[in-house]
This record gives sequence, C-alpha cells and structure tokens, in this order.
Amino acid sequence: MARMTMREAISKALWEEMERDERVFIMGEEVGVWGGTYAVTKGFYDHFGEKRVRDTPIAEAAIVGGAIGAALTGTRPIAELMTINFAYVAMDHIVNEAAKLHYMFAGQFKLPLVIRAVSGGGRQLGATHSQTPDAIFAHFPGLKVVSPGTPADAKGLLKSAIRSDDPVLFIENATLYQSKGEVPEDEDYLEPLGKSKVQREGDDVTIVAYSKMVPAALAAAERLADEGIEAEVVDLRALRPLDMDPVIASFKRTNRAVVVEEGWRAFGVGSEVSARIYELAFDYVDAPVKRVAQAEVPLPYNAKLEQLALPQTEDIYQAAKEVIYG
Amino acid sequence: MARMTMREAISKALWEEMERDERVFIMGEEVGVWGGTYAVTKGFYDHFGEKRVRDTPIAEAAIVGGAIGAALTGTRPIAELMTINFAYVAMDHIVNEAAKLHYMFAGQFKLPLVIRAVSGGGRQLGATHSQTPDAIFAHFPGLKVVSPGTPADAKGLLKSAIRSDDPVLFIENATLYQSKGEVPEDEDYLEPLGKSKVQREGDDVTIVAYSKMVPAALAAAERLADEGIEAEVVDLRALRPLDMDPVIASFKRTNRAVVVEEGWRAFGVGSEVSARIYELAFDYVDAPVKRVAQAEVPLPYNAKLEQLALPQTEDIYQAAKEVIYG
Amino acid sequence: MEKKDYLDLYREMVVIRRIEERSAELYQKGKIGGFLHLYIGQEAVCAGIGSVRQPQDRIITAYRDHGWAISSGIDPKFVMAELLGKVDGCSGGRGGSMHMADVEKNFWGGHAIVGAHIPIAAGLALGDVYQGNDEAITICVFGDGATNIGFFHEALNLSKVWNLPVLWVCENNQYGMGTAVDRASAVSEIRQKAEGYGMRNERIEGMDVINVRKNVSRVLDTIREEGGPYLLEIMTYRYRGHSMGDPERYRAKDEVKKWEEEDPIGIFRRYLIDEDVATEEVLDEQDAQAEKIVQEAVEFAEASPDPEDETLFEHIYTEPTPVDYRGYALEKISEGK
Amino acid sequence: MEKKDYLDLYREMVVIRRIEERSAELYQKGKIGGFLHLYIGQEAVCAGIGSVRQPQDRIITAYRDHGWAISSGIDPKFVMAELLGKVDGCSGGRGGSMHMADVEKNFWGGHAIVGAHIPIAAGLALGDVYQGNDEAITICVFGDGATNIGFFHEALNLSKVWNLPVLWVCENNQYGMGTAVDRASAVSEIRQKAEGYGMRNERIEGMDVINVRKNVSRVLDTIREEGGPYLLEIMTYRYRGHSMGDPERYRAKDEVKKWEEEDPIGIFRRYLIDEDVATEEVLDEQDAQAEKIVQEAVEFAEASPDPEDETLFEHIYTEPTPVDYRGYALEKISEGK
Ligand SMILES: Cc1ncc(C[n+]2csc(CCOP(=O)(O)OP(=O)(O)O)c2C)c(N)n1
Ligand SMILES: Cc1ncc(C[n+]2csc(CCOP(=O)(O)OP(=O)(O)O)c2C)c(N)n1
Ligand SMILES: [Mg+2]
Ligand SMILES: [Mg+2]
Repeated sequence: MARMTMREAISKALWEEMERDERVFIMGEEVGVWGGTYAVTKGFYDHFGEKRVRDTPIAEAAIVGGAIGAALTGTRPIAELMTINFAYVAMDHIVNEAAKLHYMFAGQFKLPLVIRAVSGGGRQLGATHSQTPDAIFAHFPGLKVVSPGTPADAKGLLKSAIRSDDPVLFIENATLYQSKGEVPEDEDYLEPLGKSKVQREGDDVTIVAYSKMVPAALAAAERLADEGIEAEVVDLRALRPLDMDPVIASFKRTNRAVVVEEGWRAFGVGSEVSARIYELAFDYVDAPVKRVAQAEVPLPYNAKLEQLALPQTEDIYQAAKEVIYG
Repeated sequence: MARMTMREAISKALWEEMERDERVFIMGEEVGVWGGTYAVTKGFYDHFGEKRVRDTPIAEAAIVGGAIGAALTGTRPIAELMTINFAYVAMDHIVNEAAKLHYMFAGQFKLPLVIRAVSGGGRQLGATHSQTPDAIFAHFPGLKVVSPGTPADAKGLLKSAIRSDDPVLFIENATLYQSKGEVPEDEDYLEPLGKSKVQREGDDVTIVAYSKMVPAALAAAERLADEGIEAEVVDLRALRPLDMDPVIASFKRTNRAVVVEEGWRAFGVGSEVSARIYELAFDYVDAPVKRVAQAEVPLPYNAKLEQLALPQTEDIYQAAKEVIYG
Repeated sequence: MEKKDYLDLYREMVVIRRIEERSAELYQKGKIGGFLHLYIGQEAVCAGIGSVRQPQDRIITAYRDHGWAISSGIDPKFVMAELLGKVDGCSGGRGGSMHMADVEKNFWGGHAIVGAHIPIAAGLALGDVYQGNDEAITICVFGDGATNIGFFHEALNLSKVWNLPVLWVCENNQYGMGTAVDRASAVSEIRQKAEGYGMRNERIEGMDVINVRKNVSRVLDTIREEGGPYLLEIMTYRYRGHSMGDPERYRAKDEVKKWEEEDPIGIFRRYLIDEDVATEEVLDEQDAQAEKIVQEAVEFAEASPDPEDETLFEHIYTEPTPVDYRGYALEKISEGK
Repeated sequence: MEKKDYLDLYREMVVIRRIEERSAELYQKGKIGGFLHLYIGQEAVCAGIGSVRQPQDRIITAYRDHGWAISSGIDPKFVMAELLGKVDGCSGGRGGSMHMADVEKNFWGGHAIVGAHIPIAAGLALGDVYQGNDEAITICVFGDGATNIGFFHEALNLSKVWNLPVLWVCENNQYGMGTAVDRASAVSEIRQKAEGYGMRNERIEGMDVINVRKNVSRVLDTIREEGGPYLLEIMTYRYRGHSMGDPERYRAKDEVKKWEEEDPIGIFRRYLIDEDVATEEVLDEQDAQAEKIVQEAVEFAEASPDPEDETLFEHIYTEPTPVDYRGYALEKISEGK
C-alpha cells in the first residue's frame, strides 16, 4: 500500500498498463507534450514516445471514432476527452458506435476501448464546462460506465477497464484528483467493473453515492456518527452495469436510504437507484428514499451561486437525518 | 374538430404557424424538394418557397447551431433532425448551447427554437436507427422536451412550441404518424408545454405513459376494462418540465401505478416518474410501482427479436394486473 | 487479369445487380424490413475496387453496402440471409441491410449514421500503422452527401496529420437522398475538398469497371509506396430511389434514363466482347450462373431460421455481463423458466 | 481616421492589455475563478476589427474573449465585473471569463466549447439574410486549433452553399493549447482550408493594427458588395500561457521573446509617432488614462455585489417555468421561507 492522490493512482494505472501491454496507447488533446490538461500523463510522452502518447487535433469525434477503429484492429486505445463536457461532440461515436458495434455485428470482433473524461463542477467554469451528465451515458446498453470515488478504486478500476475487451467510459472527477488514500502497489491490482462496494459500514441508514459524492458521503457519515447515527456508505463505482446487490443488502438492514449524485436530479442516478430500491426491497422501506443532487440550473460562474446549486456534505447529512427522523 | 392522422396534425400545425408568422421557417435535411422524409412537409416547398423551407447539407451540428444563431436574431426557426438518432451528432448544440445560452448570458435575448426529431423503434431499422433516448435530453435544464401521444396534442403542443420563446425539442414517434384522432381546427388551438393530461379516467390503477405508449396504454386499459378494471391513463406530454400533478392526483386515488416508456428502462422516464411518485405520495403507495420499458439491448434488426425487446400492450396489461393483484 | 478473372468480375457485377432486384421484390413482399438502399447502377465501383484490393486492405462503407459486402468476398447467401434477418446472415440477423460486416473478409461494415464510419476508418489505418502492418491500406467509402458532415473533416485532417494509409473513396452518385451535390456542397467536385487538407486527390469516372480497376490499382500502389492518405472521387449514379419508397421528386426520369444507357454491366459486357475476352454466349452463361447464385442465396436465406429468443442478450458485451433489465415481458419469461 | 480616433484606438489596446494584466493578478489572488485565457499579444486583431466594423455587424468569438468584449464596445467595468462574477458583469456574473456577451453591442459571446459558435455564427448571418438586413455582416472569430473540429467544416460549407455574409476570422496564434498548428492541422496555412469550399481567403499579418484595419475594412467592403463568406487568417501570437497554469513545455522562451519584440502596442505607438499623429507625451497620457479606466473598472467590479441567491433560478427559460428540482439544500431553504 502507498498513500497517493487519485491523480497519481490514475497516472500509475495508465503507466503500468502501458508498460505491461504494448498494444495499449493513449490519444487525446494535450496528452503528450503538455502532459495532460490535468497532469495525469505527465512524463508519459518522454517515456513512451509519440507513437504511444498521441496528441490529437481538437476533434473529439475523430478521437473516439479513431480509437474505435484502432481497437477493432487489435490495439487497446485509451481515448482522452479532456472533459466530459466535450463528450457531446463525440456523442454519436460513444453511444451509437462504441456501444452498439459489437452487438449489431453479432460479436465478430472485440472493441477494447477506454474513453477517459473528467466530470464535475465546483471550479467556476460556467455552464458549458461544469457538468456531471454521467447518467445519460449509462442509459446505453453496450457501454460500461465507471467512475471511482477513491484513489485505490481509481487504480483498480482503470486497470480493469484497460484490460476489458469492451468499451468503457471512465469518468474522473476533477475536484477529486487531489484526494488522497491508500492504494495497493500490486501491478495486477484489479477491481471488478460493475460491482458496487461498501465504503463504510453502518446499520442506521444507507447512503448510496459514487465519484465525488463518496468522500462527501463519508464526511457526512462522520458527522452523523458524532450523533450516534451509523451510516453505511455504498459506492456504486459503475453506473452500467449497475450493481444493486450491496445497496439492497444494506437497505434491508437500514430500511432507509439517501442517494447522492453531483449531477442534476431529474433522469439521473438517484432516480434509477431509488426506483430500483423500491422494486427490489419494497417490503423493507421504512421511509421515502431521499435524493440529493444538483439544483436544476445550468451551473453559474459566480462561486456563491455555484456552491448553492451543488450538493454539499451538509445536504447529505440533513437528508440522512430526515430519512431517519422523518 | 376533424379526424386526421398525427402526420396531418403536425403538418397542419407547421403550415398554419408559417402562414401566421413570417418569422417561422423550417430547415433540415430533405424538408424541401423531397417533402420531408416522413412526408410531414409535403407541399411546403412549393407553397412557401426555398427561403422558408430550407434543404440543408447533412450536417446536424450546423442545422441546430445555425438555427440557434438565426433564432438569436429574431427569426423563429424549426430545425428538423430527421430522426433523434442523428441528434447525437448535434448533441453539443442541443444540450450545451440551446439549453444554456439564455441562462449563461443572463437572459439578454430570446431563443425561440424548435428542434423536431423522430423517435422510436419497431420498424426493423437496426440498433443505430431505432432508439427512443428521449430521457437523456430531459436531463438538461434549459431545454423543453415535448412528445405528443395523440394527433390533437401533436397539433396543440407543436403550435405552442413554435410560439414559445424557449428552445423546445419536439419528439415525434415514427409509428404514431398513422394514428388517427379528432383534432381541433382552431388555428389558435394551443396545448400548454409542460402539462400532463389525463387521457382516460379510471380509479383502479394509474398508467403513466407518453408518446407511442399512450395509445398502447389506452389499448391495455380497454382490455383491463373488459375485466372490470378501470385504468386511468396519464399522458406526460412533456418530459421537461415534467408535470407530476395529474399523476399524483390520480395515484392518490388508485394507489397503484405502472409507468410505461418505449425506451430503455435504466436512467429512463420510468425511473424518474417512479422516484417522484414515492417522493410525492409515499403514504398512498399500496404496491410497488411497475416500470414497463424496452429490454436493455441495442435493438436488433430481426423483427421477432425486435418485438421481443420492445414493450407491448400485453406487457402493460400484465403489469397493471400484477400491480393490482400482486 | 486472366480470362477467368474477367468472367468472375462480370458475374459478380451481375450477382450484385440481381441481389438488389430480388431484395426489392422481397421488400415489397414484406420479407425485408427497415430501410433498403439499393446499389443498382454503382456496381462498377465496388466490383472494380474489390477486384484490386489486397486481402490485408480493409473495406468500410456506409449503409448502401450489399454490393460492398459481396465484392469484399461475403457469400451472397449470407448477405441475403442478413437482409431477411436470419441467423445465418453475416451479422447474425441483427444488423439488417444497413449493418453488414464480415471481419474475416476484412469488411468492417455497413454503417448507417452518415459519415460516422469515416473517423473509424482513420482508426483502422492507425491500428495497422501502430502494429506495423505496413502493406495494409484502409479503403473507406462514403457518399457525396457524407462529405458535408463534420466527421469527414475531422477524419480527413487526422489522416493527413498522421499520414495514415487510407484510400478515401467518395462514391459521387450526385445526390444525397434528394439533394443534388451543388445544393449541399460548397464545391461541385468533391475531390476539391481534399485541397483543404493538402491531400492528393483525383476524380475518375466510375461506370466502367476497367477504368475503376486501373485507377484504383494505381492509387493503391502510390499509397503503398509513399504512404499517407489519398482521396478519390468516383463518379457514378444510382438508378433506383435513395431507399424504397423514395418519391423521386428531385430528378427527371430522363436523367435516370440517360445514365441507364451507361449501365456499368452493359459497358463491361461490351468491353469483354470488343476485346475478345468473351462471346455473348459465354456472358449469357455467366448471367445464368448469377441468376442461379442469387436464387440459391434467396432459398438459403428463406430456409435459415430466425435467431432464437434467448440470443437477444448475446453480444451486448464481449464478456458475459449482467444485463440490467430484460424488459418487462422478458422478465416474466425468464422468471417462468 | 481622425487623430482622436487614433488615440482612442491606441488607448483601447492599452486598456485591453491592462485588463488582462490585472485579471492575472486577481486570478492569483483567487478573486477570479475558473479558466482565464489572456489575450495579451493579440490586441491588434480585436482592436483593428472593432474599429472598422459597423454597428450592424455582429461579433461572435470563443473563450479568449475579454479583448473582443471591450473592442465591441462593452465598458471595461462590466467586463471586469463579469470576471469577478458580480451582478454588474455583462453576463450577470453567470458566464465568467469564457462566456461574456452584450447583445446591445451586437457582441454575441464568448463561447467555450471549441468551434461550437461557428455554426451559430452562420445562423446569425442567416437570420440577417432572412430578415433582409442587407448591410449586416457576421464576424466570427476562432483559433487555429478550432479549424480542426467538425463544426468548422459544417459551418463553412453551409455559409458558402447559402452565400451567407460572414467574415470568418481565424486568429492564428500558432498554438491550440500546447499544440503547434502543424501538429494538428493538415495544412500550415489555415486559409488554405477555405479552398476546400471554394471560398475567398487570405492570410494577413496581425501584429500591426493599421494593417489589420486596412485589410479587414477592404474585405468587409467586398462582402458588403458581393455578398457571401470570406475567410481571413490573421497571424498573431499570445504572449502568455493558454490559460493560467500552463506549464508551457511546448515552446521555447526565445520564441516568445522574439514575438514580444513585435508587440502590437509598441508597433502602433511607433507608427503614431513616426506618422506625427502623436508625441510620446500624448501617448503616455493615453497610457495613464488607460490605467485609470482599468483601475476604475477593478474598483467598480470589486464594489459590485454577488448576485442574490434567489436569482439562481432566473433565466433558465425566457418565460416563468416550473423548475423541476431546486436541489436539496434549496428545497429546504424555500420550504423554510
Ligand atoms: C447523421 C445522419 N444524418 C442523416 C441521415 C439520414 N440519411 C441517410 S442516407 C442520407 C443521404 C446520404 O447521401 P450520400 O452520402 O450521398 O450517400 P448515398 O445515399 O448517395 O449513397 C441521409 C441524409 C443519417 N443516416 N445519418
Ligand atoms: C470541443 C472542445 N474540445 C476541447 C476543449 C478544450 N480547449 C479549450 S481551448 C483549446 C485550444 C483551442 O485552440 P485555438 O482554437 O487555437 O484557440 P486559442 O486558445 O489559441 O485562442 C482546447 C483544446 C474545448 N473547450 N472544447
Ligand atoms: Mg450520394
Ligand atoms: Mg490558437
């Protein structure tokens, strides 16, 4: 185990996988000479060379489309979209090509593709650059959508994504890059794609979260613990496949749940998780499931308004108390 | 009132609005000389001329982006995307520009834009051409997402969309074009955007649906009626703003609900509606809300498999019975 | 080319023509669903290219793909079975007319979103370069209308910047659906678009398969020697509507008739006779063989079964993966089992 | 131009420079958030164009927009207030550095998705043509990097097919973030891309505001007379990083230094003196005035309040529309009220 930031964990996963497998390469805007807009691929260009760390034009459809084509030939590209806000530009290639080709052509080939993209608000980037639209990508069968909440998971899940033969959208949260945690140093440390995980145990209330909302949920759980309330925090880690088992197991003990996401609420992660809780554990429901999410506005630049719109630890704490005390 | 198909109703709404207001014009692929891929704008080119019925290159981003720009100058464009499967190509302009400009620039201008797109499967068009991804567009505040289930609503809602000063994604369902109904002939017949509507009254179970699932739900309700079960069918008509009032009013009487959509279930319309039912009427829930939706596969070409994957009237009927009898 | 090769090529063109004619009939009878984009009139393009490309050369095209599937080496039986949505179809009955592929034949589809396969083609070539498949060229085919979409631009630029071995083939059949080239494209000659990328380019006539062969083979040689992309605009014409049910208000009957006189099969037939490669009788015999191949393909396809219900959830991913939802009716079915 | 106009133009360039310098400071102090893309080095482009465009000419640009906002006529106070996210900002504090607009000044933003504003610009011109605003030209500004994205292609093609009066201006500052033009673009001269659309095009030097004025004014005249689009590539250079926190590994310090010697403000200053339009003293006086304008802008911005919490839900739509969800905390707040 080594203590490191999520940025380091992701960087390490990429580095190790590139060392391990020559077929793995990176393509995207500023991944090379610049070292990655978020410094994730710093040093890669010098070490692996321009063949394997490929700076591209600003052309997201060509980045994802090109990576799809390369994947079909047996290489294992990692396409970087810089931020998920630019994923819309490559939307067709993500949801109509990457997600469908394998099925549509009856599994004639593999499509080992990872698309990395940075999600999340809270950095005063304004409405076009602050989105957390992760849920919309999870609507499409054929795509796997993964988003880690801890540095360890970031490493283990990214490695699994790279080794997977299916297209994976790997969503990193910008404000989590600095978060720290213990990370296994094993080069074959893999976390399964599509398995939720209990990040904190507790019997009083189930808090379901993913990505940046995991540390927020854990912080809320600490506050609740001060008051004698033990929250179980379940980290979804993937939105598709969405693994409800640990959520339901937890809920059957706590009978109360709060579902937290950074993005907008309507047609979001909380809607799906909450709908499934009722479907899968109707008889265990003691109180209405609560959803904590972003206010439904294009995120404004002004810091005060932006924070007002974003879900906060305080909101999770309050929601948990309400779900317990009504 | 006149009996007509939904195609005719939509065509009439467009025609009348273009006659009424010179600022209204249509742009899109094959809207002109061809008369619209679905024959909706047949005769328009000859009558209104090429200035107001504009054939475009195959360039969806330019179609929506161009229409946004034209709308900003005070015209009222109707951009046609042929099918919603091509909306991904214009995704950035729909969700990042049209949906955000007004907010981001603090309301300095109006953005009176209608984007028309045809949704739905069931015509053996294969995975890329058969989607009903309506829910993902409804995730974005700033956009209005409307989809009629009856010819009358098609006319009244489209007219309201054209007269609205906000960007509206108007989703038509391909297999509904032939559906018939009574349509008011009044040229100012307007249905409000963002108001759900009870299409059939009943006290035993609430079936929530929209677009093509409305007639399917009504057909299921007829079958249920034969068995003495009176279903109330609530047509959402818009996914954003999503009006839950008639749903909740109905549910408070029936205490049972089935939510039906043609698209995939996960992160779909049923998730949101079902989550809200529990939030807004928890104490009225007698049985778990059921969701009927498309199987989570890229839709296959083969007719038998395709129909197997698509939600059928029979499924709605069965779900309603289960929600009543458990 | 040997005499036999000429005859094979001729027969292939006739097979493609007949497959399309039979497809139209089967569509009218409701046996083929969805959209059906016939290739009739354009046969010299796919047949010419198919006959000069090397096995390592990858082919990728749009939805007007039956001819390309066949000229890439897919047995017409599997093409016809795909059209009928049967389990023996080259895409297992899941793709249909617009989504055919056979990776064994290096035929990568069959793509129905206009232009979306163009960046994918750049990626195929990138994969070859990355892996040192030095002799491989990716041949990417698209229509005139497709050159107006952003995908085209991004991919052509990338192919030039990275010097990827791609033969970009624009089948200019003069219309994108009902829109004549000049009504949608800033330039009348599609090849001129390559100038914006400083890319080698050429326009050639595409109704004469010999002409297509000659030019494409020369251009493939150039790419193999010098590397990098090349854009070839091939002039052709589709005799039928864009797809079934096209009102064809956008062109005059006379125009179609004029082009039908330059029928690629007729031209090639005349050439073979003029050059003493074959007699009328020999070619008639090929026609008969083609009929037979197509008839057998139809019979094969009709006899092939529908895919089993259980296969609905196969191949969503390469690895067995839990399916989130099986749909309402299917849940019932699987619960019942 | 009158002498006064020259001095105004000079002062404007200095104001733009100082605004950027102050912004950098305020960013370091944490008073400006988000991304901050400074325009320093490129002032001759926006000032030159701003000084020759007519009021009916629409301006639209990307996220490197402070200079364009000012040269379009927005008071630096409102630009600075926007940078600080204050209620008096030109976008009400909601847009920030990348999203500034003032429709009254015919300045349509400030767009942060690379290239996304290019089709919107075509639409602005379409709106003018549609409404018979015959004298209006849309001036759409974008970077060299933006010419590689599909949006550029679709919009340029459309503008040519529909003969829209757009002046397409590529500010070629030689890098898109850290990527030099040749590493991302198939052609070194961006203007060549216009050849793919058969569009008039030209490359001009952009460090000398007089040169920019002269050429742009000529080209605007041409568009006004002949109609249709025109692409102008203007060579320039940004002295600072792409945005704050750019490691600048992609270029040598020397290169930057070389370009700094061709400083557009210095060049213009020399010109004014050489041509006897102004003396050193007169220009120093303009510098002082510019300082003052900027200082006042900063003070104004600092004094301006944050938007009220209640305004969070304003302007999502033009009409009052129910907000689906107010967010968890806000629901509590509004319930509490
Ligand atoms: C992105 C997208 N937009 C629109 C369509 C609908 N469409 C299918 S084919 C076609 C015309 C294409 O014309 P062209 O590229 O010339 O090919 P051709 O049909 O002539 O072979 C259109 C508009 C589509 N499939 N994808
Ligand atoms: C679609 C999209 N992709 C990527 C980005 C990130 N990005 C912002 S600016 C930029 C470089 C643009 O370069 P250029 O067009 O030359 O403009 P300059 O910054 O030099 O003024 C990139 C890649 C973005 N904002 N939008
Ligand atoms: Mg064509
Ligand atoms: Mg630049």
